[in-house]
Amino acid sequence: MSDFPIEQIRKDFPILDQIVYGKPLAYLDNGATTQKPLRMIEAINKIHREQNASIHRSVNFLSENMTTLYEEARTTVQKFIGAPKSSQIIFTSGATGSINLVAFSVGESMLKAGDEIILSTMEHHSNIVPWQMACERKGASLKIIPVTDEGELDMEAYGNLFSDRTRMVSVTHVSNVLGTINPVKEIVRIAHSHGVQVLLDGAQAVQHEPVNVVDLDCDFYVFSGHKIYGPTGIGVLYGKEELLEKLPPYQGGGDMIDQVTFEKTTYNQLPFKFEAGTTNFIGAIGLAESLNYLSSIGLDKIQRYEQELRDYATLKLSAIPQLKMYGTSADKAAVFSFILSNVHPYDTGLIIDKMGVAVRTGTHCAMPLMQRFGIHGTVRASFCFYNTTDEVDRLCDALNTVLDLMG
Amino acid sequence: MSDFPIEQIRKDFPILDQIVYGKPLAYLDNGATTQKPLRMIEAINKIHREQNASIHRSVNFLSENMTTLYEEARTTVQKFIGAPKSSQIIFTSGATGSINLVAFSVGESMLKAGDEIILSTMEHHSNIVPWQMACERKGASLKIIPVTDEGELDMEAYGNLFSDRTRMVSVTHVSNVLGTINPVKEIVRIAHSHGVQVLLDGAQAVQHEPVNVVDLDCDFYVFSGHKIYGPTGIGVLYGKEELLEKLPPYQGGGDMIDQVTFEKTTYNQLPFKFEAGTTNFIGAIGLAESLNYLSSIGLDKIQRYEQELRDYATLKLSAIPQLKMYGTSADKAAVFSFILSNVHPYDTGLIIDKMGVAVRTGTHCAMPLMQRFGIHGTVRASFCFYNTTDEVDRLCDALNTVLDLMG
Amino acid sequence: MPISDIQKEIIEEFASLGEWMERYNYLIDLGKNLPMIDQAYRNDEYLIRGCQSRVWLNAELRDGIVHYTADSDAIITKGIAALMIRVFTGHTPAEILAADLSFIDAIGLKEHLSPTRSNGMVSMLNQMRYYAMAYQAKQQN
Amino acid sequence: MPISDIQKEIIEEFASLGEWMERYNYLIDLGKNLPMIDQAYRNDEYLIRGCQSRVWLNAELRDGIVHYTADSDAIITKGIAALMIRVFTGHTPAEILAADLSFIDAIGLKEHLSPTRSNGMVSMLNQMRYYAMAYQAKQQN
Ligand SMILES: Cc1ncc(COP(=O)(O)O)c(C=O)c1O
Ligand SMILES: Cc1ncc(COP(=O)(O)O)c(C=O)c1O
Repeated sequence: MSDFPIEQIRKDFPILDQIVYGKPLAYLDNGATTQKPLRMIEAINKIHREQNASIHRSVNFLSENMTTLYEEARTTVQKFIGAPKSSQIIFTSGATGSINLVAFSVGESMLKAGDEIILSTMEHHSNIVPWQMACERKGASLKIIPVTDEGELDMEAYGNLFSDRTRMVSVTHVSNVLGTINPVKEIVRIAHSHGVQVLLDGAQAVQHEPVNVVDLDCDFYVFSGHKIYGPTGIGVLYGKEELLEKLPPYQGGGDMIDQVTFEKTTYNQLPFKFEAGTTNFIGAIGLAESLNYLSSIGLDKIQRYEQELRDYATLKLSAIPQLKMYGTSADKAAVFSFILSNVHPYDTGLIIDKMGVAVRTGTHCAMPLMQRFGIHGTVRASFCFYNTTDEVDRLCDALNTVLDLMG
Repeated sequence: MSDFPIEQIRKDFPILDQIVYGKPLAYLDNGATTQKPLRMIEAINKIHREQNASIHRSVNFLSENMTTLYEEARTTVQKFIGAPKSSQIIFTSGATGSINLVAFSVGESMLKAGDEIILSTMEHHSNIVPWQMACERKGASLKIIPVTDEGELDMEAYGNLFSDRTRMVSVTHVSNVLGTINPVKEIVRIAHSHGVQVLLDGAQAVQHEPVNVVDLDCDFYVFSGHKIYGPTGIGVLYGKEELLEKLPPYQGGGDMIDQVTFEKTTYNQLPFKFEAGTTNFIGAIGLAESLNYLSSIGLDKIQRYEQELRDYATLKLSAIPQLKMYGTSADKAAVFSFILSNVHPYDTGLIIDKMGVAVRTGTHCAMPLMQRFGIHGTVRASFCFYNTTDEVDRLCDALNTVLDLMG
Repeated sequence: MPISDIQKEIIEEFASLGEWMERYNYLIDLGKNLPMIDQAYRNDEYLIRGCQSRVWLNAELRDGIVHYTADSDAIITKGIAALMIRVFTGHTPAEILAADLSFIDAIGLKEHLSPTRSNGMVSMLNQMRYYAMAYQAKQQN
Repeated sequence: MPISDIQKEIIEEFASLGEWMERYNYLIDLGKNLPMIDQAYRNDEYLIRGCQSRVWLNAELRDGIVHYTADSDAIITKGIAALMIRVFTGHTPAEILAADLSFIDAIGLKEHLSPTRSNGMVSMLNQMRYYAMAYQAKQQN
């Protein structure tokens, strides 16, 4: 494989050096959550031991320093995704929190009875249910982009879904089940040609390839900290400035207001308007450390290495004749959803776990996609840049053991 | 002072042993956020280094262990506040997140045009704005319990606020500005006699005295992790089971659903119905460690020590003739809001910061309370069980320096 | 045989097995040999919801004795169901409700039955007990 | 005197001062001696919103030269305002907009003017520049 410094990188993630059931851990559940680099672990440790204080509203030394670190974290995120201004970066509790914010605020300000929202069959529940709830409140409805047998969006069908009642398109950048990398630039272009805004769910994308929100021209972009080697409880919402300015606030509380009286409350400026209460400022700073770590390696290098891993795994897994793969797009991330014939995914997962191979089984919070393929779940192995070809081999060996056991 | 092991306790909080501007840090901004005990710092460090994995939905060893720790954390919170069942403990992003959840779900399911919600003049913006937003959506209105000159709730006026349109009472357990400990049991009793439910905002209470939600008989109780020596980005909502069962969900996403189709989504059981997406599971486990730490000392002992501190500080501060105190209830926490005559709180804060005394100045997210007292802000010194009488003395010395400088 | 004796028997069987592969093998065999549930009960009404594998369960009371039948689309889950049925079937509701299931720990299946595992096994166990409760109530009326 | 020379002057004054207490004392004096803003401008229209202290600011253009006046309810804030006025007042909009304010760092007031400090000082500085921009635009029409 390429000259990727994999040995060094694995040392940056202490958890990887671990024995489970007497076997070295092969952590292939990165689609669910990712492991943490030392740099981020130590940053959080240092805050807890030396720096913690309330941000924005206190006058003391610690508070001043913490506020600076928090606002620097915002700038780090801004640069990481190429946003024009740091005030367009809103810290939330996660991708789910970000989507709920947009779905609520869009719902309250733009949705009327009879309006339509376009989603796709491959969305994660977090990009379905908030829109369903908004539609239910407002009497609007969902239009769904179908998925082909290869696990790609049917782009022709997509173009035909627009009507003069379409108010929003919300689709995933990369599928958490199929790995498909969607043609999001094209999706945005088409939506804009109909005058419709687009939210891109980057929860499975932003950690795997360089993302530039200006280049994508999307109206909103969301992702989760814990899936990009950062802390839990932190997420990001990027939005175009004029849209964020127009949207009504989502949660009410401290810091998001300008003036409060019982008669009338006026709201603070961006980004604070959308950050109610004490935010997860420690999580935000930890996230920035993870992003800085990734940037120090280079997202382009990470992407290339993961593509090599993907190609290797594709080859090896397709050599198992009893394995049926879901998601066979040429343009996909190193995510593999499959079923061994006559073996329930749960049985597969249980057995390979005992061999130190950590995957996920089930519906992956994408029930409509399961229904599309007429299945109840898959085994999902999701790789990232600290995984190795050796771990691919171990997965394949473990799957062969499953087939032997169940044979 | 009593036999409280203050020396040992201070060693449990590494940040306290710190020099700012050449002076030892006197951290008196505990109302804004609290410092972290080693036990919690190390628990989070260990998760990041050895244990992290996605909860609930993966089949692997790490995931199993993480899920167990997360659900144990729920049980720890349950026991800490005396809740009947662990499924009544919902992890949120903070007190603000918890109140927004209740205000939204109550708003959607119970509020009609003309309905009324009772708050008090001393509420934090986080317990005002979410209700204002719900009222605005539904055409309901707020009724406000006045505050006396001593900074107590006017209980007679409270009783007179009820009408047959009253749908909810939401008041703070302890005032973040005045320190007043409100007669919450009585508040609940009166509301229940009118058939009205009560939310208690425990953000400034649960860290200072033993709280038992069954004894209080409140319908909802909320607090923030970061104010009770836990991580940022985590909070708690407790609710009575039948109410939580009835309330519609707040955010949509992964884990909070049972079945999803584009036509219809059914929701998961408690507590998951209210926990959309990947929760801050690391934060929840960290919070549980902080609670366990507090329990190992004993909330009753903490309360007693803080009362002694309060009495000492009251004595010393009242010896400064130019100091006007806001909040003089006999039943108050060790929170002191004051103004030095002819000195702007901000000037006071800036100057004493240089002497290593960290406080907060401003409106403390309680503008209506500021208006009530006809002021624009106060200096607030908020103590907790790792503070000392020596730090009270340092505060007083620093205030005298301010008076000299400004004289 | 009393429930406690059946548990002892199972513990002994598992004691003779080696590490996890033999145990899983044994569970797989148990699953394969579990008599098919009546097709009438393999529907949503008898489904126990769990995220990972589907479990169908039925129970009947005959002469004061509870008879359980179950099925699952996952074979290890089905094997565990077979074990639970072996322990409970043929006993009175009172006996079932009084039983402490120490064998689960003893044979290393605790992780499968932890309340946090979203595999439906805990729900199955609860559902078995609910049936016993329901039949007990019926007997007492 | 050009803006850069005024800044040099201020830096020298501060260099002769000891640690923070003398500096704050000096700012307090500056604040006390700042000429009162015309009462007509001490209202919400001229208020610069900040969480901590209130600052009122006005600017007038006379003979191509900007004249600022300001007030604050906090005396240290007012002292800083006095410094800013001393630097900017008496210059053309173009000079004001071209100025780099290195003196702020040099005299240790950076923390008061960090964009994250919610004390209104940054807003005041921005507002001073907005006035200059507005007057510049006016001159060009
Ligand atoms: C009484 C009270 N309620 C609610 C809150 C909001 O808490 P958080 O900002 O952690 O959500 C605070 C915090 O300042 C508070 O003091
Ligand atoms: C595509 C996609 N969107 C959204 C989410 C939700 O992310 P979170 O649970 O971190 O809020 C996920 C996580 O599983 C995901 O894979």
